[in-house]
Amino acid sequence: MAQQQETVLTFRGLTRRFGGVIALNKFDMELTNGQIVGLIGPNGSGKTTSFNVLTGIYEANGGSIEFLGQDITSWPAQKVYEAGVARTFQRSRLCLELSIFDNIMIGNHKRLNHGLLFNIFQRKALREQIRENHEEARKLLKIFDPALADKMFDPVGSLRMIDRRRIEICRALISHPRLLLLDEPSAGMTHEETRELMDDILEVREMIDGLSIILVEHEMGMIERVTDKCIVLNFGQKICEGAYRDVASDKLVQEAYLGGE
Amino acid sequence: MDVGLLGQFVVNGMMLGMMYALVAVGFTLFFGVLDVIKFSHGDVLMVGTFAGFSTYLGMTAIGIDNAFIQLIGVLVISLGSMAILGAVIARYLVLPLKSAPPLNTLLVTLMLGTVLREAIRLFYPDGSNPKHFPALLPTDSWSLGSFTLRSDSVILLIGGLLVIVGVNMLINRTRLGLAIRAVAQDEETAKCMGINFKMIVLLTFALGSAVAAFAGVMNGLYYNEINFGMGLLLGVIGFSAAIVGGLGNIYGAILGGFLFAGLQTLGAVALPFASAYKDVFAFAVVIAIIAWRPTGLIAEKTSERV
Amino acid sequence: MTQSLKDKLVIILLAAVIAAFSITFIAIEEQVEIFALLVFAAALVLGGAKLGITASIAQSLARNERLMNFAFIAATIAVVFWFREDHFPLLMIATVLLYVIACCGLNIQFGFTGVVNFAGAAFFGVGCYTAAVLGGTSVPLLLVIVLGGVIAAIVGSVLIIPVLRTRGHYAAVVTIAFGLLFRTFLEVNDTLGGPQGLGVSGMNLFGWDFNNNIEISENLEISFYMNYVVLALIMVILTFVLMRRIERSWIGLNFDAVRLDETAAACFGIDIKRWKIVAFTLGNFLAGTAGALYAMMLGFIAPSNFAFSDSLILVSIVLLGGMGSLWGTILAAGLVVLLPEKLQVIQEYRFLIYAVVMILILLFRPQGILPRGLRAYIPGWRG
Amino acid sequence: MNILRKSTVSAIALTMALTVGAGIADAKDKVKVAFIGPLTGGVSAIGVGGRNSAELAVQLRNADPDAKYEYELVAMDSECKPNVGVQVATKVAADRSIVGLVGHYCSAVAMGAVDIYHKFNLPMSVWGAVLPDVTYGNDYKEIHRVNGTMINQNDVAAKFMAEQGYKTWVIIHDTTDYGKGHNKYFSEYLAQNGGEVLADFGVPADQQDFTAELTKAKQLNPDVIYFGGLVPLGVRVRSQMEKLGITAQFQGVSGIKSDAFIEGVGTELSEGVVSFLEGAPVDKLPGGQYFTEKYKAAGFAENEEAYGPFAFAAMSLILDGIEEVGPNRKKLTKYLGDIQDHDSIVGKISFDDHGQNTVAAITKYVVQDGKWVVWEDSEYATGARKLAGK
Repeated sequence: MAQQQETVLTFRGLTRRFGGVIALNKFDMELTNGQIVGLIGPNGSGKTTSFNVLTGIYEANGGSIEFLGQDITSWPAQKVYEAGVARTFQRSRLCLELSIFDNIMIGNHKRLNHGLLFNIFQRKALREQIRENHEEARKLLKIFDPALADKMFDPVGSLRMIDRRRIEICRALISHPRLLLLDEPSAGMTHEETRELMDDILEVREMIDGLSIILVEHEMGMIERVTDKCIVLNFGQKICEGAYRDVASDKLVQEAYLGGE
Repeated sequence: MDVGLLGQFVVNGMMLGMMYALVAVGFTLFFGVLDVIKFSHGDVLMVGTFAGFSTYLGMTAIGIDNAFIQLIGVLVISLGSMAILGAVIARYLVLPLKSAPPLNTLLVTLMLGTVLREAIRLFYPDGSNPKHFPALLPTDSWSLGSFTLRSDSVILLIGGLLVIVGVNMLINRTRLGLAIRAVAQDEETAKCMGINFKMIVLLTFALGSAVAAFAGVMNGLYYNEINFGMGLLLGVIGFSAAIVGGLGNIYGAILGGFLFAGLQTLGAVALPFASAYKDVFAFAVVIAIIAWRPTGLIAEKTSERV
Repeated sequence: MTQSLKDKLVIILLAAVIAAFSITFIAIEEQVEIFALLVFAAALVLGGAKLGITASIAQSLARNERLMNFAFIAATIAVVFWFREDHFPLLMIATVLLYVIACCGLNIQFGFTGVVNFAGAAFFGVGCYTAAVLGGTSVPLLLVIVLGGVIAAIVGSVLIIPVLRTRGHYAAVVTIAFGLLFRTFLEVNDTLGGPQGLGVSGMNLFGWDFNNNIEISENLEISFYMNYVVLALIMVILTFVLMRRIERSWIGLNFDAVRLDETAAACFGIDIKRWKIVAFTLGNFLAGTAGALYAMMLGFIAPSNFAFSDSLILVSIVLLGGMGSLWGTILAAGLVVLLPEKLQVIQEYRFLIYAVVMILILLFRPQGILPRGLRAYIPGWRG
Repeated sequence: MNILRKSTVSAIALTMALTVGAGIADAKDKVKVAFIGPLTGGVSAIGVGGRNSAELAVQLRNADPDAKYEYELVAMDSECKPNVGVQVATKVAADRSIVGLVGHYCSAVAMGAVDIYHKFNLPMSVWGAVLPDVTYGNDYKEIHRVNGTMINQNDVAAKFMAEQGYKTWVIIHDTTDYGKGHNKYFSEYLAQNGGEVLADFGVPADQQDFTAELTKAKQLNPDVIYFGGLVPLGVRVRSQMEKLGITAQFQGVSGIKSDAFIEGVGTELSEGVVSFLEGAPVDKLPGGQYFTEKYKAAGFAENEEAYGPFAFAAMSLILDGIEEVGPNRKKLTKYLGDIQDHDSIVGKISFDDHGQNTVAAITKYVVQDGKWVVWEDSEYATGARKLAGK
């Protein structure tokens, strides 16, 4: 790709403690435009914590986060999303009682008009907006599974695990974010399903200009296949960084995994 | 204000706080194992008191008039029957609603409270009028200036303290307590470890209800008066106390109970407005405390997984 | 017969059955008849559900929402017209309608947004007291109704900070404490009539006195409560339109997202605080407006009307109907307001029976009588 | 079960009444009369007692072969809540087949309901509410009251207690209209009689613990603790006085003049408690003894309580009126308006221009050996026993 190597995200010495436990210890990281970075490490090594600190769910105890040239350290979750960061969750956090369309529209928040007067009195314009967004959500969903696109008003609770994952990813992608955080998208799915899902994500990436992805994953086949770069965390500390091949052969990493599991 | 008077207020407040704390402990236990609020708790207390009262009448009728034996009988029957009632409520009203929204459990138990209250009012002989609960404890009193201390108050305070300490030991030192804590921590894991989840829930409800019955008998012995409506306000205050202290934490419940009693006493005697405003004052402070510490004074440990 | 014609017939028939049922239920007084009617209705509903008739009716309704709305309004008007000369049934109907409005307010709060409110009666009461205080002044009474809502919302703003900071049971205690505080304060403080209460002047619209019977002819004199029923019905329709529009818009979606998962909602830019404030304020506003008209209709209010138990009645209506379900709210309001009244024949036993009935319904139908369906942004449109 | 049993009892009673009636004259016209009171909730004991007493009046009248009509009682529960009260008042008033009503123990409910009776021209008599405004706050000719107001009661009470030589008072009252009204009128009359109120404490009607208020009261060391409220609260206050070693005289109001009070505090603590109740002492009037006997014989599960006789008297008065002028609301209103020196079990009834019974005598009671005794007949009056602090 002929894009310039613009830096999208930088962590500098990012630290987060829970009581006496240091979940994230002086974590440095850099991510450039369009890059896919794999974040790996044993359970409890700080992968999800780094997502939570980045998206404003937890506050950082030290260090800084820079996103597209802005210092977003300690921004509230809403502002981080507005800036262009979208994510999925380790345990699916869809609203099971709501329809597929509703769930995807939750992710589309920043592109919808939330004015009280608009919503209550300008019904015609609102309907227009609903139709437009419905069409867009449909298109997006079609990439993942054409069958799902015809079930837009079915409750999410009635769907299989893989479909729920797909919808969660659609929810994150609908707002055209610059950075997508995927927290163990393969959890609870078969190899085949995982492969399929990842292909779909890569396809979508082509459509969204300069989308970077951080992927937390245990499934090493997936990491190897899609990432440009890998970062290994252990006890909240970065122990290794580089291409998957190099990382996988690193002594420290092997120890961490053997020791950790 | 002279020291004797101050002492009197302190003793009164402690007595009141002890009763609130005992009720709050029940709320906190139920919340711990099942994340539910059982609002009929205050009315279970009332039924327990009436059970104790009936026991007393029965024992008097068959000629047992030794106060000590009567007291033991009252306590055994009252605590025992309420433990059973508590388990039955858990089994048939609370557990079936486990997957329903928490508000449902709250409302169902509130309605159950109404049923218990109305049942006593209608079916207990002359139940709509207050009853004279006998003084089964020695009533010697010591006076020092404006300070009067009665031996029954002292015994009740110690008794209440022992029950709270006992419950605390039970939760922290025994196998049953370990199981209760395990269930409170994580139901799924507890099940995997071979803990009979349902049995633990039933036992916890039995325990909490028995503590409430004790508070009820204590209430009767202290005020010498019981009535069908006595549980309603005690329930609400006990619930507020458990919340202010921090749900799921026995020390929080105790703190909340004594705090509420302290606020009421303070509102009635020490503040520059009419004493009738004391509840307005107490509840306003409760709201302020919750605004300040949204998960209670002794904060719940949040372990939400994101 | 075409599908659409069949649908239309089904709806009209259903509305007619509901109207007939309501009239019978309101009119009968005998203990045996009341129980027989309730058992009959329950059997009908359960039997219908077993045979799949209920589901097919529901589909017919969903396909023709506009017709359904008009049919139900027509059914209500039919019931009201039936009782045109009877004061008591009209009073009860108006009471049900006003409770529906207040419960719609609660529905916005915890049905949609998950902000629990156990002080519904207190906010309803603020509306009542507004009407009592402003009723005698030169403020137009229609404006007083709106002001009742506004002042309820303003009073509610005192609670916003604790409500925003807390969740679940902690938020419940905030509102319970406020409800108790509100009532005690009114009793202790004599400025607003104290425990003896206050008289409230009746509604008067451009010289039309609501408290006079309407004499149509020699032998037809319509009850003065008809005035209140009509105004309350208009208010219910307005509330309904508002609720529907909220539900079927991005606002409704935001509310749901806040209720179902605050963390996820925050991660997608939804301003939790803003929507909780909007929901809490709007809900209290609705409760306040309902209270203002209620006070004018009853002509007298006292603090004991706004006790904790009255707040619980409002909460139980919302739960019984099904959280967030508008038609459910109407049905449940009818049941909860009329049933204890109908049980007057068993006098001192009625609350016992009432509580048992409530427990049974909640045990066997925890999702409510008419659970809320999925959001259909545009009726009949599925993309 | 109990419901069934109860309805069977009343059904049998009704059948008996019917057969007795039918034996004399065939098919009397049916006339409906109504009763409203609090049948559920905290003060339901008094409400149910009143309901039973009114029912007794109807039963006795139906058993009377000379009665021109056959009466049916419609009883309603007001829950002691004004909004529910207005509802049931509308129900009763709008039902044209109901000719007269005996209603209301709770003053706030009565205040809300009187407008409706006036609007629908329903003649009624209050049987228990004591707030003066119920009759004096309006000019409605439909509204009457057989019992006295709290004004009369406190007038007598203040004079009497001052005469006993008491000087200082602490007042504890509930914050309902009942308690607050008593506080107001008693304080007024006490000032006229030279007594001094050291402090007054308002408490919610469902409060359990009074030790804070009482400890403060103890410090002030009054001669008398005046209690303005109903039985449940009164029992608690009296019991807790003992806990704190307060030896002051306990003075109550009509709301505690009930056997339930004595039962609640026990014989020992109730000894010497004084209270004041409107009306001549029931058991001293010939009619009163008749009432007590009949009430026992009717086999009601609950006691008639302090205001039962008033409910009975009010209902009897309304039935007398219907017998005299026929089942017509307007005529009955006029009949009631003219009532002077009408015999009843609570003494002679005479209504003033506001429908208030003017000769409502106040009787002073004191508890002696676990029984309410009219003061003049007690050992306290003779000096054989002494009130506290005397």
